[in-house]
Amino acid sequence: GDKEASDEKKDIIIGFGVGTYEEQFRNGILPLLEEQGYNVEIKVFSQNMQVNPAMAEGAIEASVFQSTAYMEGINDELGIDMVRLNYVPGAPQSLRSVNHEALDEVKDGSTVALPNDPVNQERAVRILEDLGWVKVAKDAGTTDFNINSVSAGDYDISFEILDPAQILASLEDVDYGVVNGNYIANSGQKISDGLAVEDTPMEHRIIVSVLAEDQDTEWAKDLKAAYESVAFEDYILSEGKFDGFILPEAWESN
Amino acid sequence: MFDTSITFGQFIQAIIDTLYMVGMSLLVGTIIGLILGILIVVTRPSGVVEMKWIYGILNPIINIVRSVPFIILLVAIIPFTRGIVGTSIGTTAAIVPLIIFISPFIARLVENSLLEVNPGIIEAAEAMGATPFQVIWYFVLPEAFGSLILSLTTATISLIGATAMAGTVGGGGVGDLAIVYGYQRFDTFAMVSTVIILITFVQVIQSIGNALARLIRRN
Amino acid sequence: MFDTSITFGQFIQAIIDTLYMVGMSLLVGTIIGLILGILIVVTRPSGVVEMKWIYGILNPIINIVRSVPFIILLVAIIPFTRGIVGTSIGTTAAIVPLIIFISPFIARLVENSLLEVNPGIIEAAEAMGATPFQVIWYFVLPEAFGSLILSLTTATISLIGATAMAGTVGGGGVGDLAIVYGYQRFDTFAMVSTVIILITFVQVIQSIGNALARLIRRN
Amino acid sequence: MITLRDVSKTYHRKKISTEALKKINLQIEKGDIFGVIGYSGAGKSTLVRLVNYLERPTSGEITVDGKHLAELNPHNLREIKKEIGMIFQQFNLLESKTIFQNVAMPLILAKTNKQVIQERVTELLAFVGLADKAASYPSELSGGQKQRVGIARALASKPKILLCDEATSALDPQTTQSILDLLKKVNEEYGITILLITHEMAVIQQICNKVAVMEEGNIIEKGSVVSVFGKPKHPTTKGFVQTVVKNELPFSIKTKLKKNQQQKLYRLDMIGDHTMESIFYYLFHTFQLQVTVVFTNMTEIQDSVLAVWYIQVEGEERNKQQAWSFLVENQVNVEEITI
Amino acid sequence: MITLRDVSKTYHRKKISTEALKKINLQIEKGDIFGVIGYSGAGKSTLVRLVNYLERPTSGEITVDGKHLAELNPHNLREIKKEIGMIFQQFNLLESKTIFQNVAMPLILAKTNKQVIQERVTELLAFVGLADKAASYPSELSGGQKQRVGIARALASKPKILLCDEATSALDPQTTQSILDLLKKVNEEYGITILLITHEMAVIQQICNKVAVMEEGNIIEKGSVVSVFGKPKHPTTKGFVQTVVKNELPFSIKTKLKKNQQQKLYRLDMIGDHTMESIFYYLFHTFQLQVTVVFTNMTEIQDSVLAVWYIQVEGEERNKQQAWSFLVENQVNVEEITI
Ligand SMILES: Nc1ncnc2c1ncn2[C@@H]1O[C@H](COP(=O)(O)OP(=O)(O)OP(=O)(O)O)[C@@H](O)[C@H]1O
Ligand SMILES: Nc1ncnc2c1ncn2[C@@H]1O[C@H](COP(=O)(O)OP(=O)(O)OP(=O)(O)O)[C@@H](O)[C@H]1O
Ligand SMILES: [Mg+2]
Ligand SMILES: [Mg+2]
Repeated sequence: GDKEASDEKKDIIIGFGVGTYEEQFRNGILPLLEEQGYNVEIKVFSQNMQVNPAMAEGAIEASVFQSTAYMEGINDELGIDMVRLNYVPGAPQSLRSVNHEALDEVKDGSTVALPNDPVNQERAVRILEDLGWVKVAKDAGTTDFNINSVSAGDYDISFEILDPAQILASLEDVDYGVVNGNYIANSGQKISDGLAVEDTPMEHRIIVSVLAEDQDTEWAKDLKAAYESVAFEDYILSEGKFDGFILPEAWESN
Repeated sequence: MFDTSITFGQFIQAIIDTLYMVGMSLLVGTIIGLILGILIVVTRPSGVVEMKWIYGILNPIINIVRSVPFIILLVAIIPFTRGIVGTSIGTTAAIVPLIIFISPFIARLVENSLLEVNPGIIEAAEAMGATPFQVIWYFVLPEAFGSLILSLTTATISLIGATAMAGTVGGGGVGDLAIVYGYQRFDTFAMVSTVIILITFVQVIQSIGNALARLIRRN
Repeated sequence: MFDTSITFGQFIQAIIDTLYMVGMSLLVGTIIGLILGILIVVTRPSGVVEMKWIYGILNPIINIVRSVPFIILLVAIIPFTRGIVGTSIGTTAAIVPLIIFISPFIARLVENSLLEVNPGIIEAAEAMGATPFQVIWYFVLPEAFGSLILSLTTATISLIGATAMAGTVGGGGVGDLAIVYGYQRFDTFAMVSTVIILITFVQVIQSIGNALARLIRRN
Repeated sequence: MITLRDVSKTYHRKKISTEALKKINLQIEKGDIFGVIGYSGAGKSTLVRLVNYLERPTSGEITVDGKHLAELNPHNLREIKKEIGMIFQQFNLLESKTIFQNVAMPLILAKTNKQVIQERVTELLAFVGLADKAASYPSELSGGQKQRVGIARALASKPKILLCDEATSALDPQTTQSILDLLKKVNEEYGITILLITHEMAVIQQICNKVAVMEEGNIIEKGSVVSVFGKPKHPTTKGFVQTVVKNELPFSIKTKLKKNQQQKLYRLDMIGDHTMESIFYYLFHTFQLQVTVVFTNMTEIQDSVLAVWYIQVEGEERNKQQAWSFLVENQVNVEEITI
Repeated sequence: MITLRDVSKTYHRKKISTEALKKINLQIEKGDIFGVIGYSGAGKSTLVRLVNYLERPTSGEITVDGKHLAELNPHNLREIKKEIGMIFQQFNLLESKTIFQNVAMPLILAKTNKQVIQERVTELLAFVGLADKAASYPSELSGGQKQRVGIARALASKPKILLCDEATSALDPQTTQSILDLLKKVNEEYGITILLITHEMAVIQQICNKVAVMEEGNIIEKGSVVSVFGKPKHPTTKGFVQTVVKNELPFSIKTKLKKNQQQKLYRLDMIGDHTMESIFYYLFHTFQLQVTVVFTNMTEIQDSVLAVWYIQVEGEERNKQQAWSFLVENQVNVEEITI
């Protein structure tokens, strides 16, 4: 991008994956940006996989769907330089069950449903690792996290690898399942009702990412400001469906 | 290039899963598809046993099922799947939506093949006092056989494509391996090798289909 | 029930996107599919202009393209898509993989329809000194027209199914709305309403196809 | 056996409507070999197709074996159809089955025992001269061979009624003869009733006992073959009869006679045994007339012979008058002809 | 115009092989109307299909208009085919096109101007009596009507050569007559060469100048129509000739004669003008014989008349001998017949 030109830029395209982030943006951020005269186009990708390539070819200016860890993995993978602009309110994963009341009902041979994409799968496995149910190999990656790097811990768990959206619907058919927070939010349940809730490490929190070269443009600053504004915080806190979301630390200074 | 995280065992399992899913859903789907296809050909206005209400029900049902994107279908019928195979996930559970996906598709291809049969043949059958079942069984199906085989070949290959989505419900299979490893994890070796396996499947099925059809058409 | 997060504008946009994607890819896909289908019928052993090498190349290419799961195809041809439409995302970019997906499928259906044409008709054409092009254009295609229309109907409906995947590359459309809202967000209203729109599409297309085919077959 | 009462059939498509049959009345008795003849497009095929209800009449009533077809339920209709063999004008063979299987089809439908099928089909194929083609497919047969397969198939289930739509149109005269002999044989041995559509008067001449002549959807003449052939009334019928009973002066003879028109020309027509007698002997000897035979023809129809003589006569006028009276007394029709 | 030299054609499928043609030699001159007749399955259709290379010969050489078909490239082969009209035994009409469009097809292929197509097709349809069916589809036509469409289509592009495979087999005698007249007219007016396959000897009798008789893939007899009809040599040919020249005693007469076998039976054969003379007058008056005509027939072939007489004679033996000598001198063939 041409720096001079992007300073003046008022038309921006922002890419989203599936999740609640697009909804947060549409209701909480978009009005703020429009007030400032921005003309924002929202592009939703049903496959998260496709967002970064789109950024790489300049089809979108910013994205809200990924974690820092995933972004860094992709930077290597695609040979681009994306950076984190700010954190957004993110939904932690939770370990849930409809067949069991408690975690201690786990035993050898229990089935646990995991998401099939590498980033969510890794996060899910980390929850199990924290519980001691499994062990994870040292060299397990992030963007190419692989179920083969998981071995038995306290229990010999068998996994069902499913589409993330499927897991909630399939809980009846497994002992436990790790469900992404956005699905819980959309289904009207509470994240905190999970048997175990992810303590999302910073590297797995959802961020707004832009190309490094755009980091200091006027529109990027305005975007960041909108996410850290009181108006947005009020909106998030007023919506019941965002209960249990991990909130950006930047708000603490609001 | 050979830097992959898929194990040989996973490959073999995927091939077995694909064969199992395709085989079972093709078997059941062909039966249902044939029956549906025959029914809509036979009961249509000016068909062998014109029955407007059957045609009037089946025709839109086939369309409705065909309208639903496969992934939505997968979810929508979870209770049904669970009722039939006891679970909504895994290879066996994937077969149920696959059958529901492929049956109306086969029905349409069958319909098209059967409609191409020379009406004179059907007349000859009726003149012999053949029952509607006999008309179909002894006259229409054999005459349409070459075309039916090619239709089934086409359907089988579409089915292999659909099994790739079976991973959504933990069905596994080669297509799922291609998506989960090749696509989501940028594992080029996994991508290429799974696609080669798929191509081999398709090529073998198509060759068998062509050879059978040629044998039957004798041209 | 009516608690949905989709706006009316999104619905309209999705319908427009679907029509655009299906329309364009059907148009181009039909042309390519017809040409491919005709070529493999004409050049096959004992075809009108037997040319083993063309058949020997096209036949496996069609199979190879058909073997690749649509989602993999989408990714695999990104450089190609970008070369053609300048971008790999968005509705227009989704059309390229849709064409590549539907063309070989149509080719197979066309092949099947054309093979059903009475060989006597082709003989009559050859006896008149018709060129291979004329044999196809004036004799084979008109005779197969009823069947071709039904085949295209089937292909169009499969195409609508495939556009649901177009969301992967930000293509939008009704199917994508169904997946993003209905499937990913459990938005029942979105799911049901989008599926109803899809059913309407399919029903309309099928009715048109059936009516045309019936008109042509006159039975 | 078969009765048609006021049967009409009209085909509609868009604004075009074709009246293929117009109030047809027809009665075919058990054991008849009933011939229907007419120009191309007269409605003959439509007529047979109505008899086994492949086509429904627009109006009128069809009875087969005492049953009103319109009143039968599908099951009973099928039962009747099983008793009716049909030979199609376009053959309608199954391309995907061998000749053997094609002929076996009616037996397979009737769930006949395999052994019996084998025997019956082999016998029929031998009958129609296609024993060596049993394993061939229809696309490998000549036109006439396909037609013979159709004939064998129609006979396979020993039907009570046989409908033949141009059953020998693709066959050479010898093969036609053998097929007609076969039809006559099944008619005599099993009492099969045959409704036979043809455009060849020779076929009717050889095996039919009754005949109907159709024109533009109407039956313009019907009756026993001998009477229709002997005394055709309608011009169309005369045209058909002439194709076998060549009782008109050939063109070349006419031209010659025209050049030399002094002498009167007489036409003598007689049926049956008269031809055996030496009537000319009487003309010469008894009436002292010198007779020149310009043209003559005799045609055998159903065990009797139609004869026609075109003669020129020289002699005394009185003798001629006596001769004519003598001939008329002997059932010979005498007519003076101008060319 | 058309030459076949040592042409053979064998069909193979698995282990079955059918020798449809065995070393055929044939020469058809420009302007000929060449008839080919033979039993069903004799190889007639195979023969015509080779002439326009719809089928390739297994061995042998085919020349059309001086060009070896085997040596032509596809383009030149098509050019030749454009000059050859073909009427198919199975019609091969386009089901998806109207009758008008079917007939127009060869003209459309030749990129003829629309106006000309309209005129030519209308004229042809009127010729074959289907003017009112122009907008109909083949499935709405009777068998004979379809055949006439095939004929009109073959004539549409005014070909130099016309191949007719059983072109009138589905037609009634009157329609056949009008088609044959049409063929004769195009033959005479435009000098079209016609190769005509048929199983009806009457068709050959009416328009052909030359004829070949086929049996089991061989040509067993060929020559001018008058010579082959007048003096058929091969038994098969005799069989065919008898279908039009009814010179054999009818069955019913034979039976009667058998019962009463005292008298001798003689057969008299003569060609042409003899029939005009009053030979019987001589038998009666000069030789004092009493003659009974048992059966007689005259047939017109290509402007001459063949006559046959079966007679019984009473009179003195010496007179008979004299009479026979007189007849033989006058080119009448006399033969004693035993039944
Ligand atoms: N399905 C149809 N639709 C419209 N008209 C038809 C249909 N079938 C027959 N006809 C018309 O009805 C008339 C009688 O046809 P039919 O087939 O009975 O004639 P046919 O006497 O058998 O003639 P042929 O000797 O040529 O076979 C013809 O004019 C024909 O064009
Ligand atoms: N495609 C084929 N494959 C095998 N045998 C064939 C094929 N076509 C024809 N024959 C055989 O070749 C022989 C000659 O066939 P052809 O069609 O030339 O006979 P035809 O003289 O035209 O007879 P018809 O008068 O019955 O039409 C027949 O015995 C036939 O069965
Ligand atoms: Mg008819
Ligand atoms: Mg033939």
